[in-house]
Amino acid sequence: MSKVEKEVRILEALLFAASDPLDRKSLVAQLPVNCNIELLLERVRELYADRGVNLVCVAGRWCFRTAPDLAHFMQREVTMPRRLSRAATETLAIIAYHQPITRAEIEEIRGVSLSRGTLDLLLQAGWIRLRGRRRTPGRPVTYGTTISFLEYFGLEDIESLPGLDELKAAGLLQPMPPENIGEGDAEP
Amino acid sequence: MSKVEKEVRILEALLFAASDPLDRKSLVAQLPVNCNIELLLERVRELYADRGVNLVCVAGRWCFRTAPDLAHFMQREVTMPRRLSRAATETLAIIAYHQPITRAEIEEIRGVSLSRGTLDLLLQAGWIRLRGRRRTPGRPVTYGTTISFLEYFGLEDIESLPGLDELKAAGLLQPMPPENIGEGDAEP
Amino acid sequence: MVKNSSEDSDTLVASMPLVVDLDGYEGPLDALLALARRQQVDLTQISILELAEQYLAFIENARQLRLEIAADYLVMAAWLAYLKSRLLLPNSQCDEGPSGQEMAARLAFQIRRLGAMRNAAEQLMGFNLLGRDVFARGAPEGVNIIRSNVYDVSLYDVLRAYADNRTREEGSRLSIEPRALFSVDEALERLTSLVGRIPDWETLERFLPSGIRNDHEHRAALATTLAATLEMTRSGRLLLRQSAPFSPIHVRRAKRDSENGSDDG
Repeated sequence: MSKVEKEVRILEALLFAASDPLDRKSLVAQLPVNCNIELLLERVRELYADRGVNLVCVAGRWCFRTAPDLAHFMQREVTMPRRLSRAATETLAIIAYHQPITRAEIEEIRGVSLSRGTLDLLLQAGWIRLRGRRRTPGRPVTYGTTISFLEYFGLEDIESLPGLDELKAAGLLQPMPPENIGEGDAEP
Repeated sequence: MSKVEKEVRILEALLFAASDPLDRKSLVAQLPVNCNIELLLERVRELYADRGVNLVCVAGRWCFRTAPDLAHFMQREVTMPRRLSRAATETLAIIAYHQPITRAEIEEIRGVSLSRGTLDLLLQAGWIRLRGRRRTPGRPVTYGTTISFLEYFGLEDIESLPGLDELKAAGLLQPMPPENIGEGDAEP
Repeated sequence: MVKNSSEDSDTLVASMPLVVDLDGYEGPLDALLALARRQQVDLTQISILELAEQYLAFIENARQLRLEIAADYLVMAAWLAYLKSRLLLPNSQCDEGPSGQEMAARLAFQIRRLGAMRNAAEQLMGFNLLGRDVFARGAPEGVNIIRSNVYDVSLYDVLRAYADNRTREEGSRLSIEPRALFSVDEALERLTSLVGRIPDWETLERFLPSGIRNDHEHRAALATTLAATLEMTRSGRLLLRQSAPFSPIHVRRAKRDSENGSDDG
């Protein structure tokens, strides 16, 4: 492999891995010394001219982009995964561990009232379901987890959730020093 | 341009644009109907075999990765993952080879008890997951590796672990010596 | 650390002084593995008897150097001494339990298994690691195909959330017991009902409620009762007297002309 070909490979890798378009200066800084950056860029541009990915220069900086004529193959509604809020994650965990459980019981465990959307969101995501009604005054609805919940989290069954001792053993559950009482900050 | 060449371009673009490795199913869903996905993947693999970016299969899914021999040209400080302790790498290897495995079994193999943070760290890194429970007294939780583990180590599947067959043949992945000697408690 | 390479010859091994550095090992099994690697390159051929002797010498050496030896190292030493005796004695007494050979085989297995896992870990770390040796696309164009999961949450997150909740819970479950202290209102009520029966000077102590269990409650009751007498004195229903600082306080009904002789019951 010739020196130029080797440098072309490095240039490809650099442009591929970069999170932003790269200008000549930063490219030169990462390439072996004494390489002809103009020549290399031209080579790469030619190499990829008819490929599914092209080398383009935007605002004086270089990057790979998918070929514009393939745009309609790239289209698909993008469901960017959203982070589940802390409240929702915690609620989900409590339901998983304490099912069947009523809304009031969840609130008691969390120590705060549940905002309207939280249960809806978990129901919509298909992770929880209505289990039945508690035989107590008001006959409140109880919640539990679904099969999708098990599938999504790769659990064989609900019994596979680690118990408190196991959480402790795995280092997840840590005894909290008494100084923190009242600050509500249980982060280790 | 031939039909296959066109499809190769689309495949390049798809793999290039994706933020995660793609499985056959997702690729087929995006490509024109009636294309030979195996052939296309093989074509792209060949095309990029000597380039600065290669097509690889990790965890049964396809993606581009920079060529390993160019590692030292890449800006390391960007994403250098934190170094794992020896205990952590060893624990990870034991889980990978013996999964599903319980905490007690890991400790038996290592001959020392697992420090609190080790499993937590591996769980947090997303390399191990809870697999289920062993049907033994106490029903202990078992651990196994994740898809991220395969991706991180660039393994096609769990069968590709180095030396797996030899270890199996030597009986080293069994809980007992191959001869399966007595029930005597030779625990040190 | 015991260097474990390039020492194939038994004579060399035998003549090598044992380097004692307990910190270099992760437990006795690790130390045994290191010793075994000195003994032979091929772990399938370890002599457990020789290994036992080396280990015992190693512990003895550490003891002479007055190094602190963790209990599990000593347990292993005791076990190996026992194993050694089992291996050396003719297998005449047919007691139950595994024979010396079986115990030795099991230990050899454990050492080999740990060695194998350690090699595997080293090999794995020598792979082309993502983010260290190979890199993914730095700027994916965001076409995230077929990602049916709308939420990005892992089981770890769920467990973490639960653990955090429990941790908070354990830490904050501080039940404050209701304190059975005598309130000023109660003292006022009590004194009001008693006031008619205090024609002459009595010590304040006598008007404390019954059922006081400890000094703490006693002092609290005394304070509230005093506060109540002050209030009643202010409104002219009681008289208070104290002859010197810290001396007992005395109480007496205030004689009011209008009530004179009428309210004694």
